[in-house]
Amino acid sequence: MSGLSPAEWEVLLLSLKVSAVAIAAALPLAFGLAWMLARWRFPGKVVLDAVVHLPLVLPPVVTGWLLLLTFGTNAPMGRFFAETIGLTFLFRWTGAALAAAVMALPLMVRAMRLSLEAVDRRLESAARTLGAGPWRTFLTITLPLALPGILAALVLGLARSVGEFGATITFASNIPGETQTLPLAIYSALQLPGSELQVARLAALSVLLSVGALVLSEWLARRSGHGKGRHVL
Amino acid sequence: MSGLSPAEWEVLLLSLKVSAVAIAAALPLAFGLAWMLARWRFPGKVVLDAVVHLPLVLPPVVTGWLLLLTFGTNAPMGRFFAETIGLTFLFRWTGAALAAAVMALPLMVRAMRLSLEAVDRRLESAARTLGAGPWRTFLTITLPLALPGILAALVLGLARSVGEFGATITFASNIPGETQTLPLAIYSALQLPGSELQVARLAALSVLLSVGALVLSEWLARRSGHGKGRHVL
Amino acid sequence: MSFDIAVTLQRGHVRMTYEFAAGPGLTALFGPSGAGKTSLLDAVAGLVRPIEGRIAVSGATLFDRAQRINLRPEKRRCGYVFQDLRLFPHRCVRDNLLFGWKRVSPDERWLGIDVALNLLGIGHLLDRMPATLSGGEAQRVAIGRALLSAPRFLLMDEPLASVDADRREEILRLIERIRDELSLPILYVSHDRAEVERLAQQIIPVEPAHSAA
Amino acid sequence: MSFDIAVTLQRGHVRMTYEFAAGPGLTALFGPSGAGKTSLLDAVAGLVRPIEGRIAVSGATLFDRAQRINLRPEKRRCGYVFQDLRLFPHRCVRDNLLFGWKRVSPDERWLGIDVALNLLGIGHLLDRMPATLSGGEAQRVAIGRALLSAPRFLLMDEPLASVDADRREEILRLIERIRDELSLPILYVSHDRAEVERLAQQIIPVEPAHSAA
Amino acid sequence: ATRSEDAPIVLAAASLQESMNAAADAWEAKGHRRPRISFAGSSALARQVEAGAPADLFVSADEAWMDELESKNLLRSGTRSSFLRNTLVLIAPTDSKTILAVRPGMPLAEELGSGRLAIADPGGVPAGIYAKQSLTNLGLWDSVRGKLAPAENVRAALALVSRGAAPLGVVYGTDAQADPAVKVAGVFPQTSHDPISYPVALLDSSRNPDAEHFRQFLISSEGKAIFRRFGFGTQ
Ligand SMILES: Nc1ncnc2c1ncn2[C@@H]1O[C@H](COP(=O)(O)OP(=O)(O)OP(=O)(O)O)[C@@H](O)[C@H]1O
Ligand SMILES: Nc1ncnc2c1ncn2[C@@H]1O[C@H](COP(=O)(O)OP(=O)(O)OP(=O)(O)O)[C@@H](O)[C@H]1O
Ligand SMILES: [Mg+2]
Ligand SMILES: [Mg+2]
Repeated sequence: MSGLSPAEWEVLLLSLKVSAVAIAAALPLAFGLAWMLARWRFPGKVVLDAVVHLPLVLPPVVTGWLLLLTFGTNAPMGRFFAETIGLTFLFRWTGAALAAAVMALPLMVRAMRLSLEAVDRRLESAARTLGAGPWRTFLTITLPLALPGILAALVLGLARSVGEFGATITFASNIPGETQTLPLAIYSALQLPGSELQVARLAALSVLLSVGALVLSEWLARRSGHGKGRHVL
Repeated sequence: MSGLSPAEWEVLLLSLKVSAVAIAAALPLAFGLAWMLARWRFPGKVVLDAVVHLPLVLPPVVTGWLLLLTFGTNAPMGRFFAETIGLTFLFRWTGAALAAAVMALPLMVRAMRLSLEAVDRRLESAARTLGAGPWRTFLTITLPLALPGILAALVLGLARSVGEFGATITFASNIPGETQTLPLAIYSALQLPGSELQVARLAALSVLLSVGALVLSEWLARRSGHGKGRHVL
Repeated sequence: MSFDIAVTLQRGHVRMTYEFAAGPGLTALFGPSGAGKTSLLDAVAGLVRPIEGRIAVSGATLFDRAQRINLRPEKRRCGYVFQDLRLFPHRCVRDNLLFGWKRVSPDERWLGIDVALNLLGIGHLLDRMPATLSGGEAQRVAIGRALLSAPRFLLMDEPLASVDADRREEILRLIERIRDELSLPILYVSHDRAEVERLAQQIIPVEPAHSAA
Repeated sequence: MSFDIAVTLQRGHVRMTYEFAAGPGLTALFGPSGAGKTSLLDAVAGLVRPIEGRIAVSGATLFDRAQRINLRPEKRRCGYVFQDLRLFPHRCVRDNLLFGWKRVSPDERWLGIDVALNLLGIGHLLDRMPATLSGGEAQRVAIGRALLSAPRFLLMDEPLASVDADRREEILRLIERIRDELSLPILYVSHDRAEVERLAQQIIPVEPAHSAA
Repeated sequence: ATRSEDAPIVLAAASLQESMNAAADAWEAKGHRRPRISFAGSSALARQVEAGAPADLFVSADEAWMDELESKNLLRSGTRSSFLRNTLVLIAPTDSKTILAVRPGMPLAEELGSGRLAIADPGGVPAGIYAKQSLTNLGLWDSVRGKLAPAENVRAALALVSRGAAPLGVVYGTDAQADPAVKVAGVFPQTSHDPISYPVALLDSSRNPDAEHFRQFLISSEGKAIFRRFGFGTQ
């Protein structure tokens, strides 16, 4: 495989930007949701849980449509963002990032929830007796102990956002240089007969991008490696 | 919303069958992979990890196309299955199930791996000293302790398979009564102008299906509820 | 009074009532397994909320249901050596020891790190992770962590259960010094009669709990 | 010989060597914290693989590096009371107690369930989950679980550390009966001199480990 | 009723959904088994044929994929024919006042303002390729290439206009006719793009005798009349 063409570079960099922004934005929201689902008890918890799973269940095109209806130029949410912080989504890379974030959210919430539920609460109470307030305890005990789930959420979310197609093309359109991420470029190429090589090159780029994220996360996991030590058997 | 039309019933039941078979088939494979990734050390582990994530990273259409190249009538794998157990995938509901299983796999592997890595190995060694062989120990200790991850894998996998569109239409096509699952029916409806109501009905069916799975899994989780008990704070 | 306690706790179906006022020095809780000793320490530390009553230490009210006072655990400044240790598994021994230490101002500290490491014999373990410690080593780290947080009173739940005889003697002497020189109130649980008789100014019997109707 | 042991273990950077042959009855391991007592029990149970040497119990070779013998833990039939208990958190007390019991044929069992429940005083806990037990309750369940698995020898790592005096006396008597009437070999770790002197036919001193170069 | 498993399988471009279903209904009304029709993008369907899918009839939205299959000898020789024609139109929401004579120099970019022109993806989807060809020939491409909203397929482009997300769009005449929420604001001259034709062919692997009969029905005057109802031209 020879070097990348300028067009391929453009697609790759855009994909990187969209995924990075999507995951950065989704991470705190997903963590908050995971926390609520893992730690709180409230009426309608199952409803929240179901809503979080929605983008996974619905065909991506439908999610894209719902985004269009919610964040379109004339839609209330769309107008709200445009008027308050001047942020518009339709046909913009920000829209691609929004679509990617929404699609990645359910995966991220589940992974983090799983780890949060496994944290030994007795350790948190030990930290409290040692003078750490709830927030400090969260930062020094809960968060690091839930790290495996957070890393898994990062990898899953990044992989999912790198592969996101249906919601993006429906909501943000397929505009080269603005919203044409790797999957959209691949889709365009796939429409033409005899484009297998082009498709393969772009798909390889996607894979490289995600393998990078994967290796990084494994490295982070090992570095922070909870020192389980003393494994018997 | 009034009762379902016969065509809607057909789509719903087919979706149920496809998802159920897909998850039933993917579950043991996903568990095996999660086990290898959580417990074994071997060269090329990162490669396996990356391959497992592939269907998440690649646009679904590409995954469908790769399935077409692998399980097509003339492809080696396709011929193998056809000749040994008479199982063909192209244009058959089995193909839709295969596509759904492949797309759900990465999510399932991650969730189960996360829980497997959190299992306290010292408990396994205690079971061994009490006369339980490796297999028994696995069934009585490891598996139940990893249950939260297995349930999460079930929910994620089911939701993903219920929503699977791109790989299915590319690999198994859009044949009513055979491979037209809910997302494909939604796609067909979306092609028709003014079909919002029809789309909404079908989408609601998808959601109901997944909420069912969700509630079931929460109930199972609570019933087996590890009795963490003695929560302080 | 160093400990002024009159509370009722509920755990599962069991309800436990405690009522005593202890003078200065070390107060031992003595009673059969399952009587509710750990539960009481948890309540004094603020980890279990009593359903009724009042807890005061050195004249300061930590909990009073009638007055709706319930100090948060991190405000109570107790040094709690847990029966189940609860070392932080993701942090090395050094970080465990310094966890509370870092959170108090230097002039409040009353125990030097070097002294603690020496007396507890854990200086060589600083870089180890808790999962690699032997039972006695982990217990000594747990004691060190509690003492180094510069607490105003101590809650010790069988702190010497798996410490060997020589080390136990040294730690007992350290506890006596803390009791006498710093006059820190100490609530102490042990099943060892000799230990209790040697250390305690007062012994509070804890009666087995009865199932609530 | 009930225990015939000559092994070298490696743990982290520490290397430990043990060499002794113990006659019938109860053999106590006595030594400071971190000396390697638990490590030795782990090796006898088959949970830690020695880097060198041989382990035989009652004449049966469990491990012999030269002969490439290494019996799996589940074949060794030891009753191991772990220092850290290791109750199965997802199973109630009853299931914990019966875990080993169900895996031996009835004619091999030498302790009745009712007798065990009675002596250990845990009959009222059968439906509870381990996380809700007090320290001493959990320890007694761990002892019961090991004894009920009908082992051919016992490994007990500070089994009475948090058991109260009355119950301790009863359990000590039970151990003596097991030792004398069933003549089961027992390897016993305790920091309590009196306990050791009362129970042990032999006391094996375990020297502190030295760092390997 | 007959067992549907024995009915022929027809692969048809998604944009033919209403018309092809109507043709199948008519066929069934004549006492035949209704064929089973899979609607998807032409590229996906053609790739399925290449992979050996057990289909009988292929109706493509463009000639390129049919050429591809023909070059691989996957078509029954002598059964290929281009039987439908379509037009390319400029659409706007029904309540829009825009009417444009489509000709070189028309103020398309000005009409768009800050809005975007919805079209099918010109990178590969046939309707988008035709649109690009037309706009290029009319000398308008460069003025609008930065204002495009390329959609997944032509029906998605249609929907962008009918929901008001884009003020104008380029779709097939049949699409515009199907959606009451849009109106035709202009028609692209037939000379500005390659002929828009829909080829049909029997697949070489077809073993179902009904398939050839259905194909003949489609290209018969009776069959073509059905498609004309939906706005197609026939040849
Ligand atoms: N979640 C719970 N559900 C039911 N009972 C509980 C629960 N938590 C604690 N208990 C019971 O409360 C009682 C008091 O427990 P506690 O741990 O305070 O005892 P203790 O005096 O510290 O005993 P030990 O000396 O064995 O540590 C015990 O009988 C225990 O079984
Ligand atoms: N993974 C490890 N890495 C480094 N050192 C280890 C590891 N595991 C155990 N050790 C060391 O091995 C030595 C023996 O530990 P062991 O648990 O056998 O001691 P012990 O005699 O049972 O002590 P105690 O009476 O405190 O329980 C200790 O010094 C311990 O710190
Ligand atoms: Mg206790
Ligand atoms: Mg030990």
